[in-house]
Amino acid sequence: MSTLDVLEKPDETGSTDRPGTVNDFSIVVATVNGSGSQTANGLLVRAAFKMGIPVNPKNLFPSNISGLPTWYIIRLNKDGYTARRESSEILVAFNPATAEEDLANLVPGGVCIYPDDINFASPRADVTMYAVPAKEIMKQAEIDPKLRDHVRNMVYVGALAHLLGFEVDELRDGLMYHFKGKVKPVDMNMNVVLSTMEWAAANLVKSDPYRIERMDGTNGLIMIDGNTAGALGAIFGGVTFAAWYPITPSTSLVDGLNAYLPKLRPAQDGVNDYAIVQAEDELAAIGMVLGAGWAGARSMTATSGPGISLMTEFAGMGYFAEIPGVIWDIQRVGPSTGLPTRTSQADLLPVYFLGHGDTRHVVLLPGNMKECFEFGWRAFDLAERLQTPVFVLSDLDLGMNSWMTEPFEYPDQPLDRGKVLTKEDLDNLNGQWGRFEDVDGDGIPYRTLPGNKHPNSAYFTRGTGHNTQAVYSERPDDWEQNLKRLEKKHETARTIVPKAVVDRREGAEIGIIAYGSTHDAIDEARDQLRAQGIETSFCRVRALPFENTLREFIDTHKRLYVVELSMEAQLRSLIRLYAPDRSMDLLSLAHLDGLPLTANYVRNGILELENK
Amino acid sequence: MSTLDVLEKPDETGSTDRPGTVNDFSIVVATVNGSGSQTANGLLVRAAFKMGIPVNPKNLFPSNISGLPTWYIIRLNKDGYTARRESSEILVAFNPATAEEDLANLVPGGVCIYPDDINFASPRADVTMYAVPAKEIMKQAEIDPKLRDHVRNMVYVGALAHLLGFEVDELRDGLMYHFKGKVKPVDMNMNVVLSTMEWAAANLVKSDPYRIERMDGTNGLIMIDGNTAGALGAIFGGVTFAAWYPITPSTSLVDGLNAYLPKLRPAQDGVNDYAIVQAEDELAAIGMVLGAGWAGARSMTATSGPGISLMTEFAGMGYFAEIPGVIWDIQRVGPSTGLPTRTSQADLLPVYFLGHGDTRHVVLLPGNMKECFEFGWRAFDLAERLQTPVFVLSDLDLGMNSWMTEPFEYPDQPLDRGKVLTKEDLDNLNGQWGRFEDVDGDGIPYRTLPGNKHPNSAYFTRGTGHNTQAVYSERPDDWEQNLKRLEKKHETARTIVPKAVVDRREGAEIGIIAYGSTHDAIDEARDQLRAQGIETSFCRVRALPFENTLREFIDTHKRLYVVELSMEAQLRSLIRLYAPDRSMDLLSLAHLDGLPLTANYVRNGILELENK
Amino acid sequence: MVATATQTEGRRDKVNLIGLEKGDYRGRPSTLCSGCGHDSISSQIISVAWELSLKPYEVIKMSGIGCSSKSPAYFLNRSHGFNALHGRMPSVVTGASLANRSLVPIAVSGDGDTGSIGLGQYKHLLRRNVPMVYIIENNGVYGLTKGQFSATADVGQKLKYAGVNELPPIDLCLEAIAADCGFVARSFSGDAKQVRELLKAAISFNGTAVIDIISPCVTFNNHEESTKSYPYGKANEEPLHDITFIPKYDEISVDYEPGEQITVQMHGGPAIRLKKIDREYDPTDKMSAIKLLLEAESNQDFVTGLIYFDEKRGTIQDVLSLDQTPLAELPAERIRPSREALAKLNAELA
Amino acid sequence: MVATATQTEGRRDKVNLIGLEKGDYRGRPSTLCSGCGHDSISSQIISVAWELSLKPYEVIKMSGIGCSSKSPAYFLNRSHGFNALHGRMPSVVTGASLANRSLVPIAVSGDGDTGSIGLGQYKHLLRRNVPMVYIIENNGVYGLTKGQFSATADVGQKLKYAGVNELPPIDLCLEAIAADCGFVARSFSGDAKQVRELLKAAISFNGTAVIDIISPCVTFNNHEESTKSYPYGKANEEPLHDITFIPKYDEISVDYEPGEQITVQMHGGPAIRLKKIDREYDPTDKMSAIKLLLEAESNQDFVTGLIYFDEKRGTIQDVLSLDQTPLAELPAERIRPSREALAKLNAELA
Ligand SMILES: Cc1ncc(C[n+]2csc(CCOP(=O)(O)OP(=O)(O)O)c2C)c(N)n1
Ligand SMILES: Cc1ncc(C[n+]2csc(CCOP(=O)(O)OP(=O)(O)O)c2C)c(N)n1
Ligand code: SF4
Ligand code: SF4
Ligand SMILES: [Mg+2]
Ligand SMILES: [Mg+2]
Repeated sequence: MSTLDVLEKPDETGSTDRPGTVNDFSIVVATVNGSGSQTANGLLVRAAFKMGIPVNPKNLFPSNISGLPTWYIIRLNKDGYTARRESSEILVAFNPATAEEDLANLVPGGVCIYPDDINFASPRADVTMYAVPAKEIMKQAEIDPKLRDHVRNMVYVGALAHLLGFEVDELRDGLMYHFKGKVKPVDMNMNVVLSTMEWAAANLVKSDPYRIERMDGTNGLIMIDGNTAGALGAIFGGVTFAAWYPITPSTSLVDGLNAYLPKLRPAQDGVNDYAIVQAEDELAAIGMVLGAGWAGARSMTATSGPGISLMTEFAGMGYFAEIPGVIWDIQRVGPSTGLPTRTSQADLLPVYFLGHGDTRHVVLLPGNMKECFEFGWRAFDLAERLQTPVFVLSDLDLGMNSWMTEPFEYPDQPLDRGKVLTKEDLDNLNGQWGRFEDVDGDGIPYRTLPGNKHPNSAYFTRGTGHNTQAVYSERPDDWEQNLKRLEKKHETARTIVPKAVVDRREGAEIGIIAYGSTHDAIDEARDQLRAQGIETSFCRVRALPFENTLREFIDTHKRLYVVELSMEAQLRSLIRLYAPDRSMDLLSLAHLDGLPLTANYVRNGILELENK
Repeated sequence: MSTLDVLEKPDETGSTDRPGTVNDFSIVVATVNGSGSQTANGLLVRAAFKMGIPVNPKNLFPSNISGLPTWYIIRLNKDGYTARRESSEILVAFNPATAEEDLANLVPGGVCIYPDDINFASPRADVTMYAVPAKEIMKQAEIDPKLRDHVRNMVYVGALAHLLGFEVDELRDGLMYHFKGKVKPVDMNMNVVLSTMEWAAANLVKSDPYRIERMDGTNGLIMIDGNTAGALGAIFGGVTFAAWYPITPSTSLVDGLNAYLPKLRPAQDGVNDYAIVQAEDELAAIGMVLGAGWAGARSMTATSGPGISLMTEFAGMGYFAEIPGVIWDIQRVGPSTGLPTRTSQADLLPVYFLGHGDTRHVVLLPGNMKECFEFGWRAFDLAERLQTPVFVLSDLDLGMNSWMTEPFEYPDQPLDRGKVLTKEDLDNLNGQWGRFEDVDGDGIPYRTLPGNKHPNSAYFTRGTGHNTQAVYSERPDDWEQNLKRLEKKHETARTIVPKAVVDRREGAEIGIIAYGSTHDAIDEARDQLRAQGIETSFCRVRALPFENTLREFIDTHKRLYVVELSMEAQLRSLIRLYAPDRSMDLLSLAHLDGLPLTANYVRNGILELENK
Repeated sequence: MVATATQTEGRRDKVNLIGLEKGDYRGRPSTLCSGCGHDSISSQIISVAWELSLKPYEVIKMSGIGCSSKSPAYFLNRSHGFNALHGRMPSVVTGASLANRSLVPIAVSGDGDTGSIGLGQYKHLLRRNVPMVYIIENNGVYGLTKGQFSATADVGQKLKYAGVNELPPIDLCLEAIAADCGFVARSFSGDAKQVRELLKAAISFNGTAVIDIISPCVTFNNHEESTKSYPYGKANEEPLHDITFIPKYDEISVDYEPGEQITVQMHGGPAIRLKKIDREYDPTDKMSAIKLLLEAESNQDFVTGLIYFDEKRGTIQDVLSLDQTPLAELPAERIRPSREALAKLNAELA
Repeated sequence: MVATATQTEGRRDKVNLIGLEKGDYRGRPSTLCSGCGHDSISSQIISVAWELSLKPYEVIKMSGIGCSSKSPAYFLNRSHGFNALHGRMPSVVTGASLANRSLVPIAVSGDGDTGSIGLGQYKHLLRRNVPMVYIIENNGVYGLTKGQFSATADVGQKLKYAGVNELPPIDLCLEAIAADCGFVARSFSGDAKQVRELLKAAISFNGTAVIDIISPCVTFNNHEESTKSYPYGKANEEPLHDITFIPKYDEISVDYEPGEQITVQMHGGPAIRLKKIDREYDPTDKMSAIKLLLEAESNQDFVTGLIYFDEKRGTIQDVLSLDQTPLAELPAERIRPSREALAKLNAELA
């Protein structure tokens, strides 16, 4: 079973997507998962990054623990285009089970590096083949036979170092970083790298044109994955409570909390100022989050599709009972269990409307590492300001792959704890207040926290109908007024959520609208289209409900292409409902096969529809 | 706490909704719930029905078991208009706790019947007041003091019989029906009715104009509630398995199964040919339904909003793994626990998209008793034909109130068990088949049932990605092709779900679109509008996905009013997505306060928007 | 779990030690059926809170969905309340208790809420030992949805609505013991004194304290043969012992008679005195507790009292080494790391 | 639950009594880690199914989500399978079993799938006594999500990923007994013979048969100190008895020695022979079973074998008085009432 024959489907006819040879190609590493290739692959990415070459990897891994094929695609691009491409130039064929197919799918003129114990039934003349005697090299390097499996992948690192020019110092540095300075494993791994390089120098004749060169395309940047960025953002947002249930691809977000909280908020006298609870399931996780949010903690969870489905009932309660909480959804392919290790943007519409009855949520849509960090803290401010669950929709591509980014910026505003009445406030009000009164005309009521010592502070939280005093009510007018206030609150949310990011180009009639992880492919496609004489503007929305930036963008473009990784064009649907007058000008470029978007898809899609 | 002051909000200014006096008014009975007034109220409804007078009650009951105010509104209308009205003419003020407010809200010229131990602080001169000595009458009638509470409500039945003209024979018949022919309780109740009538004849001077008269407006009709009708439909659809968890207002649907299955499919030799399981919750209920549907049973559940939310994950799995099952959602007011005893149409959009990822369901939308019955059996045919969960969205108003209807019609087609391959079929195919192959080009694959003896019959059902052979696959093309086939299947569904019902009027520029229980109010409003010179056509959709009838209707009207009981205009949203080109002509008349729709709301809403 | 439990020592003053009248502990008028067992439990909660001089602002009232779960609206109006979703109170209280460990959760659930839809959350709450009082108002029936069997209905129990139950009951006390809960009691809403003493002890317990109170549903399950009815309870209750809660152990006076009573010392000072009635019973022995429950079930004995006690396990706060300051009250300086920290982090990631 | 269990009586023929080779019971190639305990359980299932000559079309394979729950894809390719949702297999199998009572569900779950997210469904399934084999492949860890603690992890258990566990384990055998399950066994995936004999007995049991099999996760929880590891299991397993399944009781031969073995007669003919090893143990006594489990937990004894047996309770099919004909196979004439019936009904409602 190979994914690559599809990845490599030559859809690049007439494309401008012809790579160069220096700092401009893609490497696909085919291995078996559980074989430790993550270390080797990460090393390559880090070395390229440290050599100043813009880089972004995409890890296409299977949904099991070990023994199945996995592909890791590294794109290097001197111009900073790092979206996935549909083909790669360099194949590291280290998985015998897929080697044949992987080779068959390589582009003509490509390069194949493989251990010499693989015998291809159909070798290719139009591909440069480098056989590497992996076993022999490890033997020569005197690697303990028991440990050879662990370091075998350093063979292809060494081969690539020799053939393409990864710098040895950067590789060593990378190993030091990875092994946290432990010399022994670093030496052992380097030993294999160097031995391979030595062997290659002696035995391989470089006959392909690809190579990398140090440049300055990554100055001042850092590298991180979106889940860690989100966790760090949450920590700088003052998270005090997290409840979660493990699920790919969200688990590493909570791992990030567990890794960084002890460093950034170290236990004092052995006690922690945060609580992280592994719940028994997602129903419990969100229940705990709402309980903690209600009692005044900055509380969060992270999950993915199936967990979102299980949170439906509580999500509706959080909306209706007006309880803050932050819920990260690292999107993977659904419906159902779907493809747990593949990326998607198809939870957008279900999350916006999550809950039976008339429910609409505030949803943040980070598109890059900085936003994962920023929305990590801002989500708490919004949740407490708006007294409502705030969803943050990331995806597997953002969350689990490493991305270059500018360094994170410190929050530009103090924590916003929202409208909380203290005992003193209540004293000043002579104890007169109503939990669900719209005092300020923004639809957001005031709340008190349990523990408030004022005798009038208490109120009763419930998912049933209530009046402004939080007293049970079945009165039609109470219901309607309350829901109208919630509607007003949603309108207030519209004005304070992160605004869309717009890049306008002179004279562009075409507007592209998207969200999240797809912008790299879109940016690249836009440049390609420009080269073909088609100017486009781009509006990347960053939250639901939509705000005015989107409206203005729509109003100032003739044709609008909504680009997304969803079978049913969910984003387009929501925009159509937001701007019904422009429904027919909102064209859809939507598909979902579990892989990150490519510039090709966007460019070809737009060309096709434009030429119609 | 009185609901009535809102119910009665005099929104009838300039309205044509002025009732007549004979067979054309509404009675509101205000009592305490748990006091047995249901028997008395049902008796009045049945008697009117039997006297040939079109009638429809609306029971506005609280969400507790006993002791809280409850209102029962009976509308009698010789012209067959039986939607709820915003005001009533006759008040039975039998609840001291709300009597004052109830009286205050009565229309001028109205009638108030009350037990003489209520002393109104603000009696009204513009209302005819009849005080009835309830206690004294029961004493005179020699009712056992211990039983007086049970029959006290017969006092207002007697009073109304005398004042309005309910026929004694029909009342007695009704009691015989209610008590299944048991003479003792019938006599005791009749005793109170007759004693009250006797007392009234002697003591009350009729000084109001209202009365009822036998007519022939109900010939050939029957009376039933939608939940019982749905249960009967399911039984005639051959239901063999039901799993459920109690929740208002869906419980009585399963009660209907429990009541009628033993009669219509009596146990043979003490064994049943159906299984009904009270599950531990809704997650389990739908899991059981899908397990049974997978194994070949005609399987169903009934629930309401909170249960729907809990079924989200399994709903997505049913869609993706292509398992038949029928899920009734008797809508009540949400979000969250909301108003459990009030009606709503606001689960439409969440149910259509229920499940994370790209999911869309087949949803049937019954609007009356015949359709509750018909969709009760047809849902199984569609579920098995389409191999998918089919939702039936009813509501509390349809489900729990009694409605007049033509008798039920026997299914016009044999059971459709869908594409199931037997052992013989597989023999003929030489065992060659693929569970998810689109053999017929309609997107619907073939399945086998467990127990099939052919050695190639087995396949593996899963919520994860799979190829046409039901083998696990993460291949991008497998995923995309499978989802596209599901999309095609959804298109097939479009062609076989119940078509919209359209009533066109010559020259109407205005089209009204609605679904479910609201059509009575809409029909009445249309007649009122016609009287004001505004002609309207009406399209009542009966399923999702929408089919061509709606498109044609939209295409042939200038302005389209979408009428619904949802705060967020969910139906309008879905229609906008279906007919984006007409988005701006799709106007919304949507609100939700828990009460059934009135003609006033529709008429005034249209007038207002038309006059703009 | 709570240091606030101090007692008025039987004085019948109008105000308690913190100056509150009993009325200050009342709730809104009940909307339950008159005579419902749940209402008498609410009364006992009010009495006990007043007697113990609980600070209303330190209590939170938690519940799921059901007639029983409505009842927190009918006591302690001055305490915050959270009427959650059906079967999901345990998760909500876990979050709230961790967010603010100085709060004392008094939670009310029903047999449906806990035993059916909520069984998983119940067991996992107990496993975590969230410090709280967990009251199950157990009537063997779904009251609010009008009379279906719950999972605690006895085999052979008859209901007008639902016929005869043939499935074995789930014993929520046995489930609690299996989940390592350290305070497991059964009582009867008709036995006001026992309910009160158990509540006092539960409030002082450092961990989850479960009290499964048979609380008749007068509307749907109160016929004489029903094991969950008033008549049955009145006729058949077999208290294991006469329970008295003693706010401070050292106050225990002279009346000790060997073999006649057991005194269970609690964390932080108080104690529970168990005076023998018929049988010898040591609630600190797990096997005896289980045996008692299994035998009671097979003999249909209605045994009440403190069934199991063991205060050894740490609470979830202990397991998480949680700060004594409520998380909800931590100031911004403590929870948002500094600019310098971020700069350092950025540098590390470069 | 199943009349199809007949045995090859030890014959090592290439085909079994129904003419199938062992290969006919194989599944697809496993995608689990090599050495995973779950794979050896799959092998035993294949062997037993072949030995008992189970008709593949009468078996359904059910599971939830997890590495363990994937394994039904790796045995009995000729049987229908249903890989359901995480923790929700019990409800799906309940529906399937009621729809077609002639099917024999062999279900596989994990400790996370059953003990965490699925605990409520597990308990309610057991309460209903759905006839099936319920295998828990228990490794104390979440394999598929890479090494978090599950609820069966022992106190003090260490994981690279998750640190040290401080919460008490949920004992899924104890939970089963508390839920009145009549066949409760514990085993070790390293003890192939015991697993096989227990499987055979479980397949013949008329009700839910639970086998909690410690099944090491070689990737995340196989270090020597872990109580769920191979090394620990090999070194510490204490079988209660030597188990042999006897297809027909009357075949039991002469070797009866009082005190040395117990023979448990099963519904419909077969029996289980338990030969004493070290201790006297009677699995038909509930209290002994509970005591055994509690002591094993506190002493960290790894006791395996048939822990509890009681075949008295009726299955859910009995409780519902269900027809022997599978509901799925009832013809239209039986399930759709007649035109006349509808006419009569309409008349009644008029
Ligand atoms: C998810 C969900 N399902 C069903 C219901 C309907 N419901 C309300 S209360 C209740 C049962 C309550 O029983 P119990 O907990 O025993 O409380 P009691 O009323 O007997 O005190 C049910 C099923 C609901 N509110 N939410
Ligand atoms: C609703 C939901 N939540 C979370 C997950 C992610 N998930 C997959 S397997 C698993 C745990 C499996 O543990 P266990 O049942 O012990 O099986 P094992 O892999 O250890 O055999 C989890 C949490 C999921 N698939 N669905
Ligand atoms: S129905 Fe039963 S449980 Fe509910 S309030 Fe009435 S008596 Fe109490
Ligand atoms: S991760 Fe553990 S449980 Fe999963 S397959 Fe590997 S060894 Fe088995
Ligand atoms: Mg109950
Ligand atoms: Mg596990």
